[in-house]
Amino acid sequence: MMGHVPLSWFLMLSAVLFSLGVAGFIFRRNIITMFMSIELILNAVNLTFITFAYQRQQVAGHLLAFFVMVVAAAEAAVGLAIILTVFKNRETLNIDDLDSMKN
Amino acid sequence: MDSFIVISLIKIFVVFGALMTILAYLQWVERKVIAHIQVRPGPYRVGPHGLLQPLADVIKLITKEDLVPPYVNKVLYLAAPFLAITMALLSISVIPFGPKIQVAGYQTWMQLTDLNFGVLFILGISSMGVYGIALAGWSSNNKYALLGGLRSSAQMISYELPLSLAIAAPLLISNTLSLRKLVETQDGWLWNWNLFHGFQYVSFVIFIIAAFAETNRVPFDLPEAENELVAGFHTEYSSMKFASFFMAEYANMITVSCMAVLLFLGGWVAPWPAAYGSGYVPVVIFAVAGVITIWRGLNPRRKRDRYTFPPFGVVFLIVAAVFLVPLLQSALLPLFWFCAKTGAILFLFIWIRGTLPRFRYDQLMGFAWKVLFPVAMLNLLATGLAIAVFS
Amino acid sequence: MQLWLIPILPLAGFLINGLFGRRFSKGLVNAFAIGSVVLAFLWVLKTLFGLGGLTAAYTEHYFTWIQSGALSVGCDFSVDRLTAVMLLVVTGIGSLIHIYAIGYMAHEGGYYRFFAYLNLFMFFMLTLVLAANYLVLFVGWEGVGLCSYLLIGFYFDKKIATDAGNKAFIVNRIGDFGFSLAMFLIFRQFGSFDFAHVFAQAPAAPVGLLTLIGILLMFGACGKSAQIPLYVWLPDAMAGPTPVSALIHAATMVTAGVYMTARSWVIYTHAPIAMDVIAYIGIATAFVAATIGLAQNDIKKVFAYSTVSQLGYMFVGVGCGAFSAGIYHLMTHAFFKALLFLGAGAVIHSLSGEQDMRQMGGLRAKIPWTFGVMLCASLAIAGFPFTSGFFSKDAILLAADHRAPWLYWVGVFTAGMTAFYVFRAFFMTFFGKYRGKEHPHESPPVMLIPLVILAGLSLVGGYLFKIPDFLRPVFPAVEAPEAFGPMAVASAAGLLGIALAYLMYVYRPGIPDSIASGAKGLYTLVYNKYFVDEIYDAAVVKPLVGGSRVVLWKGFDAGLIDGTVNGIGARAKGIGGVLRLAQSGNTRSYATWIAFGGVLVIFGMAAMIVLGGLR
Amino acid sequence: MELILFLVFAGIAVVAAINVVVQRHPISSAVSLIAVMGSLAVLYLLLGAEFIAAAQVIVYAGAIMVLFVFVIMLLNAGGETKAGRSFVASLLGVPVLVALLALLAFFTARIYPRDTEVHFGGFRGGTAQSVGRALFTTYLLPFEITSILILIAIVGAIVLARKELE
Repeated sequence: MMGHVPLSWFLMLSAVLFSLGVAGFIFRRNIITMFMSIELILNAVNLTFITFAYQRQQVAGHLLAFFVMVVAAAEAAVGLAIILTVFKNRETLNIDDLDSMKN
Repeated sequence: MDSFIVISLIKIFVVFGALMTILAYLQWVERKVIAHIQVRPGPYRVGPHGLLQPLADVIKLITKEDLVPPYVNKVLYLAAPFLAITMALLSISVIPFGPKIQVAGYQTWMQLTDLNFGVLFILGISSMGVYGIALAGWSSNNKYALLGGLRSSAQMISYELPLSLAIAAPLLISNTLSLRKLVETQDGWLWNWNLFHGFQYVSFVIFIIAAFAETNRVPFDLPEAENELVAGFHTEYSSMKFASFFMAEYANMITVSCMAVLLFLGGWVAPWPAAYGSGYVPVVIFAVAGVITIWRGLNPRRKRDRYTFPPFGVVFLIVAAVFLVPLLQSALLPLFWFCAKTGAILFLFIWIRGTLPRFRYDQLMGFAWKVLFPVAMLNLLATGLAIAVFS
Repeated sequence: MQLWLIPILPLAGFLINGLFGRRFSKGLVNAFAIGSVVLAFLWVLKTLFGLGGLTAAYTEHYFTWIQSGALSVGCDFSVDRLTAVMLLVVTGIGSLIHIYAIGYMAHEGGYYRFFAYLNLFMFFMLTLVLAANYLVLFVGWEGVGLCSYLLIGFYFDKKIATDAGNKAFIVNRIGDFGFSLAMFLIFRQFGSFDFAHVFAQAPAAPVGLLTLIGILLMFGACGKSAQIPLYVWLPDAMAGPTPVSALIHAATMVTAGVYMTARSWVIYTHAPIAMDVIAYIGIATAFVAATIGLAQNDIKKVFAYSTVSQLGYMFVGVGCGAFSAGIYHLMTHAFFKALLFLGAGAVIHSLSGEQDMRQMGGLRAKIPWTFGVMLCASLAIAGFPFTSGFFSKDAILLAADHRAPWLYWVGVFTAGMTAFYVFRAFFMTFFGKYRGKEHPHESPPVMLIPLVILAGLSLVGGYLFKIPDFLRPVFPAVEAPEAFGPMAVASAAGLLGIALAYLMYVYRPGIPDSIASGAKGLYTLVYNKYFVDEIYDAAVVKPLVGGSRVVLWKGFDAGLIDGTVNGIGARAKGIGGVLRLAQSGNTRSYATWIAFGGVLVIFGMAAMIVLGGLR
Repeated sequence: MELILFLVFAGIAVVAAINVVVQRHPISSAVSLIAVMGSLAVLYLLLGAEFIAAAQVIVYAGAIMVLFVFVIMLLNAGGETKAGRSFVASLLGVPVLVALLALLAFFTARIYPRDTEVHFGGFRGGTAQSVGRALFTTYLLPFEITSILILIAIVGAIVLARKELE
């Protein structure tokens, strides 16, 4: 009945989400929030995969999205473990304090 | 298109109404059964045998002062109960109660809607349920609440794994994710049910155990164990918010038991085909129930029974009569069988609650990962192997 | 006929003396050294008589020395009449000088080393003469250069000697440079080095190329035979012992250039321009060397310049096409110049090392034999009628007259000058009062005998051995009529020179000083050898050394190479320094950089799409 | 109908995403991230990706975000402090983002003219059955590799997060 949704709107949405994720990663100082912005970026990417899967009528896009999810899960697990240990040793979650790797 | 909306709305009202009353009276049934297990009468002051007790509770909870502690993270504190109850109720929408029926000229399924990935939908919703509890625990800014929240969410996540593996096993047999088709594959005799297919009773047992853990029921209800964590994650909650957590718990219980019935016990299908008289079973049961209550009413053990039992007896007999009407039979019979099976499993929940002691937390988690998960995995492998070999 | 035995004998002498000489007594060293050379001389006589008329070249091939692709060079020796003459001169004069050297070197240190070097020299000279192709000739050519360096620098403790040795070797090498270029051209053009093969194809080759080859060969000869541009090393070579000067810098080595030019007469006859070049260089060298010789006070320097001048004469002979006349003068010159040097050696020996003529005088009574011998030599070189010098010099002057009259008159004038400075030296040494402090004593017989023989040869040698007739089959005939007029004029010039010398140094000893003081500028110019050494030093050595230090070493090596290497290192450090700043340790900065990189990549793609129309 | 659905959930997604970035306290950004994921799940359904939508809800929203909420609850570190500055980030950050958005817009605009209409039943391929078949046939190797990856991740997480044995 109503007008159908043009594909590019999905892409624009994922572009917005992507840049929001990047912004989050750059401007936020709390490690967990930065980590979450990465998840946001990955979600944006997934959306693009699914959109193009729809455009090409192939299931490959879905599989890629699936694998992205799996990898994101693994990454989250290890990342959060690292954040735990960081917090245990440094008592802080502010990324700017953790710059001992400087030259 | 508009008829679809109207029908859906009607169905929603019917299901919602039925569900809310069942929730309330399930609470009553539970208190009654546990009472009788513990050889005490249970609630019988408010209305005959405490039948109006749920009503009283609801009124109590609604009218209680709805205080919000100042040190609480307001937004999440209020969102948590809402999240819990919505997730619990959402999964009911997918569960089929009966086959296609003809009502006033419109054909419709005794089911709100059917998704061809219904099982996944329910799994998803149940995994979202965790947030209600976790956020409740955290946002109430109370050590006990936090610990309770953490523990219960950890428990739910851990048991979600064996639950989904246990569900996967029968799916392999019936080879569909849509709940309606699931039931259709278990049509016919008793042994067509998934429970008796191959050795699915193992996955049935795993499913039930995981279901207990998922809904934080007795052996696994450590988080709100009174003696340890005061009231667990809903310590800081009062009145309606507290009520919603309870409703969420019971709704989850109903969902899980419906899932058990659909996956293993053949949903609304009668144990033996109607041709062999499965249609008369409900009539017989209600007739017998009616006679017993009337006889009980005539020579009462307690003097007030004389006034209360006979009306119940009459009601039972009327119901038996209704089941005899062929027109309604096509709708009522499947509904009866579905409710009977779900009732049986619910009774199992309540029965277990009344008898088993509580797990300690590390035992609980150890059991999940060291026992239940491996067994569920093996069971899934075995089922897959069996299907590959025999089919 | 075992031609190879001729060079191998001196080589054996060299090896024995060289390796075991230290432990031999003087007598034993003499036995090996002189024995090997004399045996070689006897073997030469035997082979020449054995070969008979020798109208055609007799070649012997021993082994293929170089075989690489188109180039195949055999170690071959060949003998024809020209080689015969050279063999006789080299081995004959060589033996005499070896004998003389016994006496002369008796009191010097390194006795066995001297004779070993002399034998090595004889081996290389004989190889050069016997060579049947340019490459083996070049081996000999280099070998003699080496031995001249070793022998000049014999008194290695004196700096003058070693410097002179270096100078000689380097100047020779410059000459050899031209020689090698010529050889390359020959190979490129004719595809082989063998004389027979090259001279057979030479007439067909383009004249321009032949001229170029001729000039380059001439350049090599100038280096070796001390002609105009490259003669500077010969006067300094006198720093070596006198027998060396006699053998190498008078009789044999310096004549190698003339022999090589004569040997390649086919190339020159087909390249007239090259012939003229040789003639002009020859006459110029003769004239210039003679003028310098006038004003020298060191007796050996006088004879050194006279050698350069006489070589100039030989080249004039070759340049005018009279190859046989050139070789004829070569032989006679070998006789009297060796004698002159050995005589001077005897004089120096008797004065125990004194070489400055102003410290001599009146030795006529004290060393009468040397006086007699020196008289014969001086007469021969001055071209006194019927002496050997007279016949050979006239042959050349006749050819020069036939070629170009002015050439003849310059030649005659130079002949006059030659006579004058030889007799000037003669009179200053033997006439007047003795001005030195030493007690002159006569040389021992072992030195006098070779002198006497050489004196005999220089008087009658020219008449005895008629080289032009002997070499008729080898060279093209020269139709120079036996005109009496020019000969008379030449000999008259010679006598005039002698008379003048007698007048100025015996009759009126004051005249030379007055002339010297009169023409002050000219005298100093001539005395200082026209400052040629200084000019060369300034023009060539200084810029070369300075240039290589400033440009090559400082500029190129240090500046460019080290510069780039260190530069790159510094640049890398610089860039590293800059990049280091990016490692701020701040994760958010890194993230920004990553995002920035991403944006660039996407922008690149977008640009590509917009510009390239990529889908 | 799809238009309304898209607009509603896209709106929720964007607002929640902004909330994730803006919020001070990580727990609120976590919850808003869950909202983003939920709305994305619906959009996946719109695009016919049933299995992925379910997976998104179960795996992403249901498991990963729970981990996040867990860690936030455990650390209980409170809101973000203003301390510390990254010179490059603040200076280069904004222009980079603007450029990024512009470029992405350019690309999506390029696709806009050749747009396909998205309607509900447009793509049937996204069912669990077809994804499963593809996963276990053509994409078997990646599937096995990801399983190993997850194993490694589990071991890593345990090793990192366990208490040091005194």
